Amino acid sequence: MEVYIFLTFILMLSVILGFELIHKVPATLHTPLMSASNAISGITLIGAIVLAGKSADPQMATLLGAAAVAFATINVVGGYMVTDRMLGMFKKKGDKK
Amino acid sequence: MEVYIFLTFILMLSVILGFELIHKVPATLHTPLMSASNAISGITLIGAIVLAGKSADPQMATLLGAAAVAFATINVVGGYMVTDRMLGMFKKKGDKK
Amino acid sequence: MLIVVPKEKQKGENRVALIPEFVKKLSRVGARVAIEASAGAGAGFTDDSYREAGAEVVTGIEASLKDADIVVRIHKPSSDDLASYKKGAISISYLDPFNERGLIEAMGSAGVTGISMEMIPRSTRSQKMDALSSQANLAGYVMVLKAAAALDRILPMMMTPAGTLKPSKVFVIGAGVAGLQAIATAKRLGAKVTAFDTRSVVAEQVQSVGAKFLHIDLGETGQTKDGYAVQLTPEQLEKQKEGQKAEIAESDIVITTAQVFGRKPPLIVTADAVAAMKPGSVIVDMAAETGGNVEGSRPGEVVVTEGGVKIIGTGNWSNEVPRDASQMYASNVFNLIDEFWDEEQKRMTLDFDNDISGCVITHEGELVNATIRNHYQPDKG
Amino acid sequence: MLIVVPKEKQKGENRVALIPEFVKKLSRVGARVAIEASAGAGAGFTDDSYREAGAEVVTGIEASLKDADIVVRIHKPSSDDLASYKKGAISISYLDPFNERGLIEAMGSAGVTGISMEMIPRSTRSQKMDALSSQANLAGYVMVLKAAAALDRILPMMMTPAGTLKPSKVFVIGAGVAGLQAIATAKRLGAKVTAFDTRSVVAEQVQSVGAKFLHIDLGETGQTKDGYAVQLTPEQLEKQKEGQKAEIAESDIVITTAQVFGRKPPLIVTADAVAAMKPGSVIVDMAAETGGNVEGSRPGEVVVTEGGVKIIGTGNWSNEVPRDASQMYASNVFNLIDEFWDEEQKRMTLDFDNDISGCVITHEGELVNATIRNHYQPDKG
Amino acid sequence: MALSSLIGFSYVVSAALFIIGLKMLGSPATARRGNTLSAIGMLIAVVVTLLDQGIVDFRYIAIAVAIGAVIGAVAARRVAMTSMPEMVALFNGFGGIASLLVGWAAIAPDAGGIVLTTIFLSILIGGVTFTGSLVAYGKLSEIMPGKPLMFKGQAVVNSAVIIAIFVAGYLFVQQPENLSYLYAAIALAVVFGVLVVIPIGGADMPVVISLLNSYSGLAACAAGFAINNNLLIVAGSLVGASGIILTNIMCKAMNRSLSNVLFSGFSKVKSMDMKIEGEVKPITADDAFYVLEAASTVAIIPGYGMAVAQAQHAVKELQELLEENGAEVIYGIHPVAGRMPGHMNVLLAEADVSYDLLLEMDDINPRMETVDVAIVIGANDVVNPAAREMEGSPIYGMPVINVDKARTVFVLKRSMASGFAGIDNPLFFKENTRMVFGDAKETLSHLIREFG
Amino acid sequence: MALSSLIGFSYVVSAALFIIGLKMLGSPATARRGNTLSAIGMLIAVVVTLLDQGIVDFRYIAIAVAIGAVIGAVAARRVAMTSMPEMVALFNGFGGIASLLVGWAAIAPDAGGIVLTTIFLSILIGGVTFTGSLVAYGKLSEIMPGKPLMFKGQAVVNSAVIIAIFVAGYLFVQQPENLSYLYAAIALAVVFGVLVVIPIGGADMPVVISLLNSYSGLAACAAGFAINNNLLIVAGSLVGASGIILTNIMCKAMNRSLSNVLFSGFSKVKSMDMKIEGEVKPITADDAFYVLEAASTVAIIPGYGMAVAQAQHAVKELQELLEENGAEVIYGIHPVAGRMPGHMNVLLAEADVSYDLLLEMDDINPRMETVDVAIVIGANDVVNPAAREMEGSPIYGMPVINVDKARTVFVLKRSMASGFAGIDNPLFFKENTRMVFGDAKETLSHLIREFG
Ligand SMILES: NC(=O)c1ccc[n+]([C@@H]2O[C@H](COP(=O)([O-])OP(=O)(O)OC[C@H]3O[C@@H](n4cnc5c(N)ncnc54)[C@H](OP(=O)(O)O)[C@@H]3O)[C@@H](O)[C@H]2O)c1
Ligand SMILES: NC(=O)c1ccc[n+]([C@@H]2O[C@H](COP(=O)([O-])OP(=O)(O)OC[C@H]3O[C@@H](n4cnc5c(N)ncnc54)[C@H](OP(=O)(O)O)[C@@H]3O)[C@@H](O)[C@H]2O)c1
Ligand SMILES: NC(=O)c1ccc[n+]([C@@H]2O[C@H](COP(=O)([O-])OP(=O)(O)OC[C@H]3O[C@@H](n4cnc5c(N)ncnc54)[C@H](O)[C@@H]3O)[C@@H](O)[C@H]2O)c1
Ligand SMILES: NC(=O)c1ccc[n+]([C@@H]2O[C@H](COP(=O)([O-])OP(=O)(O)OC[C@H]3O[C@@H](n4cnc5c(N)ncnc54)[C@H](O)[C@@H]3O)[C@@H](O)[C@H]2O)c1
Repeated sequence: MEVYIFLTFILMLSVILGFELIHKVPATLHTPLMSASNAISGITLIGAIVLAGKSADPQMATLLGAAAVAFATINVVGGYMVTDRMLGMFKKKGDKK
Repeated sequence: MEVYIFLTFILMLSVILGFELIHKVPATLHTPLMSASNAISGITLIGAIVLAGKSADPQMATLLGAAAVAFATINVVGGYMVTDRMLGMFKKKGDKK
Repeated sequence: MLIVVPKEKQKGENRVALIPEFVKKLSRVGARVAIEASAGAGAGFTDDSYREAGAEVVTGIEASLKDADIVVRIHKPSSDDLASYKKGAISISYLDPFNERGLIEAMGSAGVTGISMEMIPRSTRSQKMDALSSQANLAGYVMVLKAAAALDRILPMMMTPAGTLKPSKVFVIGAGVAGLQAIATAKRLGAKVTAFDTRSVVAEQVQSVGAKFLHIDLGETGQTKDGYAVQLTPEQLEKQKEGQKAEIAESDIVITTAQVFGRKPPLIVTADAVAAMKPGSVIVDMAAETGGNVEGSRPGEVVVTEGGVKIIGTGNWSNEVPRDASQMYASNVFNLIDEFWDEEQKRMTLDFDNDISGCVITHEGELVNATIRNHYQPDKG
Repeated sequence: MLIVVPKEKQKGENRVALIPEFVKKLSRVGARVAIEASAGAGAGFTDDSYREAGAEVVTGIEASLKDADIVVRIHKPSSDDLASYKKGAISISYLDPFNERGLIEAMGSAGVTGISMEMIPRSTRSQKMDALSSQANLAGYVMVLKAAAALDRILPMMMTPAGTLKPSKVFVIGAGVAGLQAIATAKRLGAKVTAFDTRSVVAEQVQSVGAKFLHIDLGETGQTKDGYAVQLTPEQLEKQKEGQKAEIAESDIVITTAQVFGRKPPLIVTADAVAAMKPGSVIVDMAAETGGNVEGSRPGEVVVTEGGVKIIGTGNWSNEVPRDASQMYASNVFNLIDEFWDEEQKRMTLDFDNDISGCVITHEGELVNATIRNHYQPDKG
Repeated sequence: MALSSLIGFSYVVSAALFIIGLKMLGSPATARRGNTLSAIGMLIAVVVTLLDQGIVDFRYIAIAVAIGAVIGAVAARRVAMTSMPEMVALFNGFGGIASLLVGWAAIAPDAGGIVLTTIFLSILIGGVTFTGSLVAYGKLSEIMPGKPLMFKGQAVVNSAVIIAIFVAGYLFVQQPENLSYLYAAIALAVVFGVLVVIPIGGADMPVVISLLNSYSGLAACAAGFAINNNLLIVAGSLVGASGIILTNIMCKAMNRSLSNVLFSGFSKVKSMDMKIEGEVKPITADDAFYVLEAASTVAIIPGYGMAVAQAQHAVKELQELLEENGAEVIYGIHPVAGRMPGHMNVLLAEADVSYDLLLEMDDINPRMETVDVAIVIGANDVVNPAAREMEGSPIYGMPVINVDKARTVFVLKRSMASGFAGIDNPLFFKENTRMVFGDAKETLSHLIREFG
Repeated sequence: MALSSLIGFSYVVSAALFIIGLKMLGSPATARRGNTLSAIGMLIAVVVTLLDQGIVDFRYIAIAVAIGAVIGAVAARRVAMTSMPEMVALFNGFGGIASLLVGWAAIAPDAGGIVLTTIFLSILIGGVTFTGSLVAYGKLSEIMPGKPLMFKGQAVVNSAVIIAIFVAGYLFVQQPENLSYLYAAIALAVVFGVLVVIPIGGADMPVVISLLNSYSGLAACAAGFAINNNLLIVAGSLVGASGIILTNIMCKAMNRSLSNVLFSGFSKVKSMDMKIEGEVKPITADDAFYVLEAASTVAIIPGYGMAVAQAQHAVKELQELLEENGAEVIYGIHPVAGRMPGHMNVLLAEADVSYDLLLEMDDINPRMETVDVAIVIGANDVVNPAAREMEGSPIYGMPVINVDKARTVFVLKRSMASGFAGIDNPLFFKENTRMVFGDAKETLSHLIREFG
């Protein structure tokens, strides 16, 4: 039980923090920001890793975990890289001014 | 050990949140804000309560706890009330405009 | 269709009723234009420039007048002029229809279609033909320049090493088109401007050009549907004079533009109000030529009172900036012709369903304008 | 100490060298003031107002002049006047010392202390006594008003139902005190203003009143320590004329204020530049009376060229706003007397350690001013 | 330090990096560094997780990571700049399916009710995110038709699916061992994802993706509860919360409410035969700001109301801010605007607006179609399309400034009152018009501060 | 639900209330409600804590709470409005001692190293906060002399105490059973609190209190670790972090850096014989804003630089914002300001500044002493006190606008360059002058946005 209280605490704090952080973002940053936070949501990867590595036998859970790892990795790697590309463009546009 | 990780998580989140919250406060609110957060810091009260109630024998810890309760209560009760008085004044000043 | 523009005959008149720009536009829609030689000289338009624009420049205009389908002038034609017009010709000019009964009847009997630029209705749509507005607007500007030139002080405030010069105070009475432009111009030059008008909607308009409105409680005043002022009752006029007194006395410049449509302008600044002003102060009476808002103003003259106050009654204000004034008048005339232009027949055809035809006074021998008919024969209706 | 203010004799002069406000201040520090009857009339100050301020109003001024310790005027005294001054009297007025050798020598021999208002140094501290600046400032304003009145157009832009009137273009050559005020005034009235000056620091000043600076590369130009312009070489002048050409041709109003301290003003607008302007355009030559910046300008007159360009050379500009001009001149004079006032002895005592004494030309029979001495006898040093 | 603490504290560090990274992503100057920090946080988290003693076999992990990384990297590198949005949608979908799989894999025979509930949520949200994102991808890449897809009885079907999901969820938590409930839940989630997104138009997809992104955060969060992992919770809820806010901001920038975006498709089916003309759409200055901020051509049309409010200085200030923001600003001056000829000129000259920016009606009208936002400041008659459209109108035939041809029109006035001519203005009811009610000067000051 | 979970979840709620309360306290409109929410959070926390099964005896608690509540309530009610700051200091001190006591009471024979460390921190920070606050209280209520108290060798003593604290801490954690280390630590903490605050001047006390407040938050946080309590950690670290930020803001509003506040006392001892005249104190527009915001009379002195920057419209805008903020704004126009007579008048009229606000030099100078902030906008010669003070100066004797007599002077210019007269300006080096470098218009725009 105790653990859930901690988790709830963390949840509450993170949610408020999330709201506070994205206060007023200029429209030009909407897409990169969305894309970056999308990459962050690929954090499931670490859950997947644990599940995928749980046993050497290709059990159901292991396979599911491995699939999850693959998908999450696409999300993470692709997400960060795409964001970086977008922001790179930005930089150039900003510099021109 | 596990517990400390949770606590650290919570600490990290709260500290960042604290920084985020008090971004740009008008000078007129400095004193009330200080006073209110001072009252919040009286939260030690709940720690003190647990310690003060731990046993019926007036052990060292109990006495210390009771003293802590008294001091913390002053801090909490006085702090919130003073803040409220200050903010009350404010209201009136604001209304005149 | 031949449009003829005679040179204005009135003394000192520099404006011209059409400028090359609009000659060109008229030619483009299919009209011929003939203009009297040197008609545009006073406004800075050479005969050559008219020729380039496609007009015929004529030395003796009488011959052309005989053929003219439309005659465009600024000032009203004389009865003699009318004699040479052909039947059915259209005459466009100021007509002063409320006072020129004789002329209008002559037009009627000559079978000339008389259009009065004063009678263009005051609707949003017809504003582009409204010469009263366009010329009044320039008048507002000119009156301030004249007043500033006559004043022994400068208008703006200046804090200088040789002391502070306070801003001059300007009081504008009547804030119609001319009044508003006068306010804006005086404001631009840095004066402290106050204004008054009997129509209550004007208060906001005055503030919208950055000046102060003087509130005088006159009771009910009202305005016509065309936005013109309604005549005040004698009591109201008295209240107004009383209410303005202090403001006039402490003003360096007073500009009066009060008009009541179809009537003599009200006399609103009396001799004792003038006497209370500082020596060296200036009054501009826009209405001096038509009766005057200011006691003691003389049409066409600058009067200096015993108390050292200058009353400027020059009149014909927009004539001081003849180039712009001609451009605007010509634009108004062009828009009017264009409104009734029949593209196929390439001629001007009056359409009496169009509101704007309210400016037509006589047509085919008849006095068609109801307002004017009413004015001459109030009982007949 | 008796301060005497004669009425100005120059034709058309409306200003007066002292106004009641400063008479009062002078009385307060212990001076007596005598003023010729009706001296202040042109500027709007009655004899009564002087009396109230504590002055003696005198009808025949000659008697008072004999007793005068200080004589204050605007224009220089005549040699005849000098005859009646007592020895040691102080004369304060414009003197035109670079050109009035005879007069100054007469002063010297009469033992009169001659102070020239033109020679007040141009330091921050002495600005309050600087009549050249204070009058030039008003001149800037007046020139624009005159030009606007003479122009056949209005200055501001107007987008109206009768078409758009483009803003007039004003070009100001020479952006010293008068030029800057002219720029600011034209700008206020809504004109599109460009300016040029040979001194490079002026570009920023022009922009600081919201106008555009015309950049012409003349090479090294420079200015004196007093901030006056240095004379251009003939080549530079040629370059300037070339560079201005296009701007002048498309301007509606050109105002010239170029001066070189102690010399004849440069001729910078030639007849062909004038000819290239549109008919109806206006030129104001501030320097017309002292030689002229514009070819064809005539002192005190308005010339209309063949091409229809008006060249205004009226001169004595600040005299058009005599009330403010008198106030500022009087303030300058008062500040000057006050600077050298000895409170205990209640008299004006010149102190040659004070920079401002640079305005003293003759003292105790000597030509004490080095610049002027140098100007007359360049070799002697 | 014990390994588990090392992992734990490293997670704290990763979480902090995510937070800081997100914050930095909110400002153009720091965004790129923010993204890098966030990626570093992710790297740390992955690396320390591999140290987990529960992991006995790295084979599958290695293969899966390799496959995922290659696909992700290639896709990210290859995609054309213009196709970024659909790529993000696709990635998002993968995040969703990952959550679904993790939830599924986490099912343990001994799991309690809470764990099972969170597992179910993880599967449900993951599934919805997955197929929803795929549909969004399809619409954006034009594999599917972009326009809202609707069918009769859609509302009924949707409701049925929702109820079924609840039922399946309940049964699953009660009898986790009965796999058919699990499969049913998965199937329903997947179907629901499709149903939710198809009735939304292609133009609204960015908002949908942002919302689904927020969901994928929530899915991760639920997975975190299921497998008892802090970092998943922190990261997931950060993404969830910031995603919601971002969605909201995007809606405002598009001049829409979230519910309007999500349910407009549905409601249209119901109201097919209702007339929805004549609706006035007010907007706050705050929201107007978002639209202005994204505009690259802005036309300002002043009228008498600007004069009354004496707002000319504020107008100039806004112009400068818009220009700094990279927009082109022009003014359209109608010849009869105001109450005297040249009224607007006097005021704008006072505020030192350059003459070159003032366009006559005939010059601005042809350009109007390329204008992103036309701001009508206290003008009424001079922008009244009735002059063009309504034969009976007293101003019919008078040329007006055709602001209604601009992409978006903001009308700043105090009320719905008519102007000098006393006639109603159909402009206020046009699809692309937003009314910003209030004194013009105050509204402008508000906008100006938003730019701060 | 189990009792412990109830308590746990209630703590989550209290924490959320604290957070929301704090956020609301940041804006005048919501501050009071924020305070109430925060108090409700506290009430909930206290009530549920009483349900804790560890509590076997309520007697002491009841008595202690009663005493504390009465004292707190009476003190809060009685205190004069003007003595609020010292009251807050006192309350803060009580918070500190409470932390100290909690730490002390939490010492258990079986405690591990981490727990002991946190206990020690709790005691240390609590002690410092306690006596530090008491000294601050003394200085504010003028029981003690307000001026910085310094003595020879202060730095040495301080260093010695710090070292001793470290040593005591180390020994305490190693041998918690040896109470003498504990007492030593307490004594040192208490002494250190006094030492830290006495060299700081009375005027700087608000900053010190805010800082000590932040410390008391940290102490609570440490106590939370010591007794393993989430809520203490959350609340404590919130207070700690927000306190630091607030301290920083207050420093800026006072035109000081934090280290300058804390150590100015110390450094003065060292640099007694150094001349510190002639120091230029630049300040950013951000920081200038805080000072302006608190000002109730502002004088604006424009000069040629305002004209060059064409900043007149921005000046007017700032004037309006200041007025909205409740300040009185006047302009002081020097007769020779600018480069032509009446230069400032032309520009200010263009920006529509009311003539009534323009004061001549002779009218503004007598009022200057009552002016909180004089903003010199691109003026130089006309505000040069050398004209009054330096006999040799070429402008000696010329009357100038005596801005240096105002409480604070901001000089907006681009550099230290001299003006038209080409002479240096001692104003820039005065104690109460702050230079805001940069183009005047940009600086003003910046300030204007800060007001948004
Ligand atoms: N230019 C001329 O020479 C001249 C002369 C006389 C008449 N007119 C006529 O005036 C009209 C000019 O057209 P227009 O579009 O400029 O003006 P308009 O049609 O009169 O409309 C002005 C609008 O401004 C709004 N307004 C007033 N005060 C405001 C404030 N403080 N803040 C925000 N909005 C405010 C009013 O709506 P709310 O009340 O809802 O705020 C009103 O609808 C034409 O019909 C023209 O014919 C022109
Ligand atoms: N009023 C007249 O008729 C007249 C005529 C001629 C001369 N003067 C003389 O001019 C002087 C007027 O005094 P003042 O105090 O107004 O001006 P000032 O002494 O010339 O000083 C102006 C200051 O403005 C600063 N500045 C310039 N551009 C700026 C910008 N864009 N943003 C911010 N600051 C800017 C300059 O410093 P930075 O370069 O560091 O920015 C300069 O020190 C007096 O000495 C007077 O005698 C007056
Ligand atoms: N809609 C349009 O197209 C259009 C065009 C032009 C003018 N107008 C409106 O028509 C109205 C009249 O304009 P105008 O300038 O031709 O008017 P005008 O020349 O007839 O009169 C000038 C002003 O004098 C005022 N006045 C009358 N008696 C007065 C008195 N005793 N004291 C003070 N002021 C007095 C009138 O109210 C008017 O404002 C204005 O409101 C103007 O805005 C409308
Ligand atoms: N410090 C003070 O107190 C003070 C007081 C008054 C004036 N000033 C300064 O003194 C300077 C001169 O002022 P002024 O108005 O008496 O000057 P001025 O009357 O001697 O000359 C007028 C202007 O003509 C310019 N000029 C000369 N030759 C020219 C040419 N060929 N083409 C174009 N322009 C030419 C000059 O540069 C000057 O700006 C100004 O910079 C003014 O700011 C200073």
